Amino acid sequence: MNDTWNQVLGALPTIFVAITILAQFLAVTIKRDPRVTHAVTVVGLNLSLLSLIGLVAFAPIAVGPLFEVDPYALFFWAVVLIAGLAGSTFARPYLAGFEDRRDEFYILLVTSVLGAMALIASRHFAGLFIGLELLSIPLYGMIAYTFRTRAALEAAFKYLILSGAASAFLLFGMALLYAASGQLTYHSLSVAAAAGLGTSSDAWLLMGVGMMLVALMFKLSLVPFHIWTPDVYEGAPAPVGAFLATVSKTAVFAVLLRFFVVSPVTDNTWLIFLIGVIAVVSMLVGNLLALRQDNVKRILGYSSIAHIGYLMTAIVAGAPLSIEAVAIYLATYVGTSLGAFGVVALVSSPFSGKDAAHIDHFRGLYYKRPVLAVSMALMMLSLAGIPLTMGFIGKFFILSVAMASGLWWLAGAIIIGSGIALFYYLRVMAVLFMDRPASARELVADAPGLRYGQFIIWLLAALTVLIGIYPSPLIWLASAAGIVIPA
Amino acid sequence: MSLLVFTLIFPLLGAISLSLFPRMADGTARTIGAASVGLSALSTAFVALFWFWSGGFPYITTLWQWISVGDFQVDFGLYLDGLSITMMGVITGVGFLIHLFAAWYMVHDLEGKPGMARFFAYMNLFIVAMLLLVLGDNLLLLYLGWEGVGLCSYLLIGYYYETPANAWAAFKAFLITRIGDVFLAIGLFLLYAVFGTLNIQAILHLAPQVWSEGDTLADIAALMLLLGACGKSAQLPLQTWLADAMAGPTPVSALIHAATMVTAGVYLIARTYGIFLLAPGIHELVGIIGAVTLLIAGFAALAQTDIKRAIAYSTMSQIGYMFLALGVGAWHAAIFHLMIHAFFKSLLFLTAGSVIIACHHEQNIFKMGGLRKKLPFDYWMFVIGGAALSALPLVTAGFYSKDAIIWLSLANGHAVLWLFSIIGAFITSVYTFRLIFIVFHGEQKTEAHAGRGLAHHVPLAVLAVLSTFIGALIGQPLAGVLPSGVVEGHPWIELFFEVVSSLVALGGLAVAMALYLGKRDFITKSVAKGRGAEAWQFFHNALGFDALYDRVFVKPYLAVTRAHRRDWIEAVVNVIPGLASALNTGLTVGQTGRVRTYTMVMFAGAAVLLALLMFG
Amino acid sequence: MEFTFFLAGIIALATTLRVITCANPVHALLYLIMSMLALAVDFYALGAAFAATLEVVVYAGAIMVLFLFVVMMLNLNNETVAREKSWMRPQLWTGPSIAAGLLLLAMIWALVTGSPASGRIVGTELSANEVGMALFGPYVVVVELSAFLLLAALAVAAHIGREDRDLAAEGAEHGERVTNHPGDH
Amino acid sequence: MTGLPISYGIGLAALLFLMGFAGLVIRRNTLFILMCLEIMMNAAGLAFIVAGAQWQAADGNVMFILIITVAAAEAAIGLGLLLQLQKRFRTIDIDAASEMHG
Repeated sequence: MNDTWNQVLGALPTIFVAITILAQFLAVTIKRDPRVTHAVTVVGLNLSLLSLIGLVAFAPIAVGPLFEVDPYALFFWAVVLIAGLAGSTFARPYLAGFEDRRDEFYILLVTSVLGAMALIASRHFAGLFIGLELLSIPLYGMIAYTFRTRAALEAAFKYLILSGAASAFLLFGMALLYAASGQLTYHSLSVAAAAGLGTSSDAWLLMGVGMMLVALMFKLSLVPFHIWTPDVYEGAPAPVGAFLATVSKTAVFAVLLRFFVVSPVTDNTWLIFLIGVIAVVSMLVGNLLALRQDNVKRILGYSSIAHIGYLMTAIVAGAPLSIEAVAIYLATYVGTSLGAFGVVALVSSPFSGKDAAHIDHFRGLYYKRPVLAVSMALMMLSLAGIPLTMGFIGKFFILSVAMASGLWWLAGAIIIGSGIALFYYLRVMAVLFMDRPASARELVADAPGLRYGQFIIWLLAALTVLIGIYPSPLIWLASAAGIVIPA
Repeated sequence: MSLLVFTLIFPLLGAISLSLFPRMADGTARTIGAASVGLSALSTAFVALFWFWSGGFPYITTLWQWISVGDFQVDFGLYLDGLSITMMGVITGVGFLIHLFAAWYMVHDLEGKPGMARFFAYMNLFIVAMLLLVLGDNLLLLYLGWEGVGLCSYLLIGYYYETPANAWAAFKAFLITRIGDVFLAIGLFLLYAVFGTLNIQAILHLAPQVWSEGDTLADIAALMLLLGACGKSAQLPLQTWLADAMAGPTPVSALIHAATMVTAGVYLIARTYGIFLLAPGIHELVGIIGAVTLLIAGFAALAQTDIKRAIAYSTMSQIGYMFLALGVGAWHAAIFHLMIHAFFKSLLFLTAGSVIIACHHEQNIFKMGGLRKKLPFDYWMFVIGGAALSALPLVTAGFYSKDAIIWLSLANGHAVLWLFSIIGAFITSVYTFRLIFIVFHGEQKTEAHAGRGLAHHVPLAVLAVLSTFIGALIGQPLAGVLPSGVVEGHPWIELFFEVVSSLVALGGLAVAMALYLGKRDFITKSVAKGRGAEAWQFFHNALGFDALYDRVFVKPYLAVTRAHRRDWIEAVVNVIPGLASALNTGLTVGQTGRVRTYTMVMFAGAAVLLALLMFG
Repeated sequence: MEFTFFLAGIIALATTLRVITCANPVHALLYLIMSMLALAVDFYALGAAFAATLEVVVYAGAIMVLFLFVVMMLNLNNETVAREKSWMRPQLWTGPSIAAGLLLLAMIWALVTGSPASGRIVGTELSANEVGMALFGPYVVVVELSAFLLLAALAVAAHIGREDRDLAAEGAEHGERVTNHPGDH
Repeated sequence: MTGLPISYGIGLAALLFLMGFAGLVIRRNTLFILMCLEIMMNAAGLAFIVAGAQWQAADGNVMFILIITVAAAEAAIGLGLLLQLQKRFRTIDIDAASEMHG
């Protein structure tokens, strides 16, 4: 009995999120009002965040054989909860102009967050699979939420088909691993392997890990599975772009890293080398594709390919520092992407057909909405990794991990990639402060909930600088976010 | 001692709020801009008070650890000692007075055009960066401040960017100081490579243990630091940008290009003096550079027609004195002159700004004249500042600071440098009073309306008081921070040479009176044609350094680039952007938007990856 | 058991091949259902009777019927079949075939060389009871999550399925509404 | 040694999986694409059943049930999108939905 309560305690943040979903459904049945649904979302996710703080003292807790609530999970739970909160707040003014029901959006968003949380804590293939699908299925709906614009529909369709194929790869890979070992938890795979099923380089295990990697790399949009990214980012409503770039990427990367740390079936030099090659190609291809792009959402999409490429360095390095580096990099990247997409969302608010995503839409934003423009400029600097922004801290940690492990070719690729990236980030930044053409899209300032969105942007901008000059708290948190390897 | 942080925070908050709300009312912008620096000055005063009270020991405030990965760690630490206290006093004290004056000046300079908030945002940001430069306890923070002040200087020189010439001046300043910055960066890397730390005190502590005197690496490190300092402080051979930098608003010239930023080079050399002591050759070179610059700039100042350019050349010349002092080991004297110079030079600049506004944006001194009667206040301010600059004996602050340098250069056995400095003193006196006589005496040539208001009078008056012997009473707690460099000589000999230099200064005044007070026939005739005109032109162009650089660097560079426009080197260089662009095009072709292309790429990618995994 | 497995397996492969090559959507669907039934037989042969039931009831029964409904709504005709045929030019097959061949080669290599290849399946029956015990034992959290997954799918399908005429019917039901719509440019 | 070699079972699943993927790439009709997705998911399910039979544990069946759940959800959403596609683009040719590119 005691043990059951302990597990409930560990699952408390997810229970809060689940209750939020039910409360949203209930609220929708009683009366449809986006204000109420959004309020329920905010309260529920904040309660979950609060319960995280309480859990710190009790972690790690194993919730059944499927989930492990360790400090690592708590850290990334906090990241996705915050990103979910920000995403829902950006959606409020954005959807104010949407000519249809708006409440479902929040329901889907919270469900997706629940999936992300399950994914982060999973240590078992069933948890991984269901978490990933629980993350993805509401996302199809969110991407297609404004389905009367053809772009959103097209984006949703592309994502659904490719994501479905990726899921099949994931499952087949898992099945191979299960067939070879009879085990479904990450850590027990090698136990079985060592007990007479060949070595960790056994072809079945390698094939299984490879097929799982295809699926996870697809979700992370690494080359050559990156090709959907810009279209989906462009077509999806801007708040969904923010969600996709942050929650989805964080959760999938978190589970990928956990799998690589916990499960020794990934201990294969050749596999790691191939991942390194993919990382390098992703850094270069992502940045090169963004080079002459005129659509800000596509620029962010392409740049996310490169950023995840940088992150893969940590997996290749596998050094003890790499968990800390990944935690820092992902937290800073999430903050920055949220800010950038948030500005796009708020500039496009309220929704009226296509988003304001062309680079010309941002011309002279400084003279209309100085706070948004300065924040956007800060985000671009942070994405480019300029010192005194938090993006620099993340990049610095990744670089130092690469160098500490002697991966000079990866470090070189990071530097070359960042050099290319500087060009397009600064281009976006410069446009913000240019003179405004007469034909510029006019901004509407009276969408309900706009000031909450703006408040979040302020907060993120302040955080970008604050962490840039005073990163110690983040570094401390990240260094505490250790993965528990079950015995 | 956490008060120290407030000196940084107030101007930082000012800069942030001013840049976030560019459309705020002008009055609000002025208030925020000036008040933030005022509060910073107040905190500095408290910091100084507590510091003296607690015994005046060097003090380190490590705010936090900025980056720490493995062995490499950089703290966000502030280091407080006599030298940084002195610099802080100058930056926030003089800085506040200049901000106060700017609150008056910019109203008249902008005449209702937008841009007030932008101006004060840059100015406040400059104060932050400059404070960071002098307070940072490690070279990385110092470099951050160093680049920060360079950026603000660039932005403020080009403040009136609608005029292309101003934008070019800003660009030139940025480019030339950048050359110095690159050398400085190399120097920093070198120091880090040798000592494994960026902490300044640690480096100074380790340097004598690692290097013996005259070590080649020490020479290189010192040379790199010196070149960096030369760029920032407009010393030979990187001096040409300063005169053009006068394109910025006059308070900018006073703050950045007279009182604070251009003295950063002096601060840098003083801060890292231990390295220069280990590199005697380079240390000698510091003095020589200072001596040559002070003469060249002095001659140039003699033949300027623009009031601000004249003062700018005099600034170069005075910083030359500081370098000279550093070079001869008169460390205290250099910092003392730095402070005094900040007082009287900002007084001169601000008064010049007041005159320029009074004469409706007229900067040509030959179109002024006789302003003594219309602008009595400005006149007396300029005379006090000019007297301090010329180091007229006993009553002016400049006398005490400059004569210390002149005397110590001789006392430390540098007779040639002494000769340079005494000639420089004579020229200083001549060009200063030439300026005063042409602008304020003679016949009146233009209408003038005197500036009014406390924001106009108070800063000038305070600076005027500080430019007299009262300013020289301000002591500097440099003992223990820097070697004093004072040599015990016979008091009578010292007195004799002080009298000599006083007479030289007075002689310069007399010559200026003879040439410019009254009819000016002699000087007008002698520069009208022939040799005199050539010489005038030569001096006017600051001994032709711009033309020289144009001929030696710019023209050949352009010729080389022209010659290589289509050859294989160019082709190789072009490969990088060309390749990036071509790759971009090639990769973008793959983004067809068709789902079947996407599935095919994914399919092929998976097949190749898994096949490689199996068969690799 | 082996014989049943091979026979049903061959049927499944053949019908699946017809699914991806067939021009008529209704025929393709029927082939797909046949393939699934054949797989259900395979499941049974492998001793997973419960899974075989689910395959028939849920997959072939429910999901495929859903497809059939949609085919009926799309109102397909002979024209569609002709167009479908014209889309399947042989040159389209080369790329996918090469990729599929490469992948197949890699998989066969893995299956043959890997040490678990020697494993044998006896085909002992696994009762529904055992599956249920597992499902509501260690996997109970995943079952709960699946419930949320279905709930989300329901919400998505309900939202995406909305018609433009639904909007008019609802009118001013919504709480907040922006009155002025900024145009693009 | 009696019984069915496990590699045969997995091999059958792999063949089905590849057929599904090939069809996914080749077909232009969205309906067929969704069917091919079902084939791939089903193949993965078969692989789990085969593996579960080898270890004689319920885990494989549990995974199969999860796969069915997800496949049903994806099919429902996919078909919903398909209907919207038909309405907005007037065709179910997947190549029509290629307005965003570059």
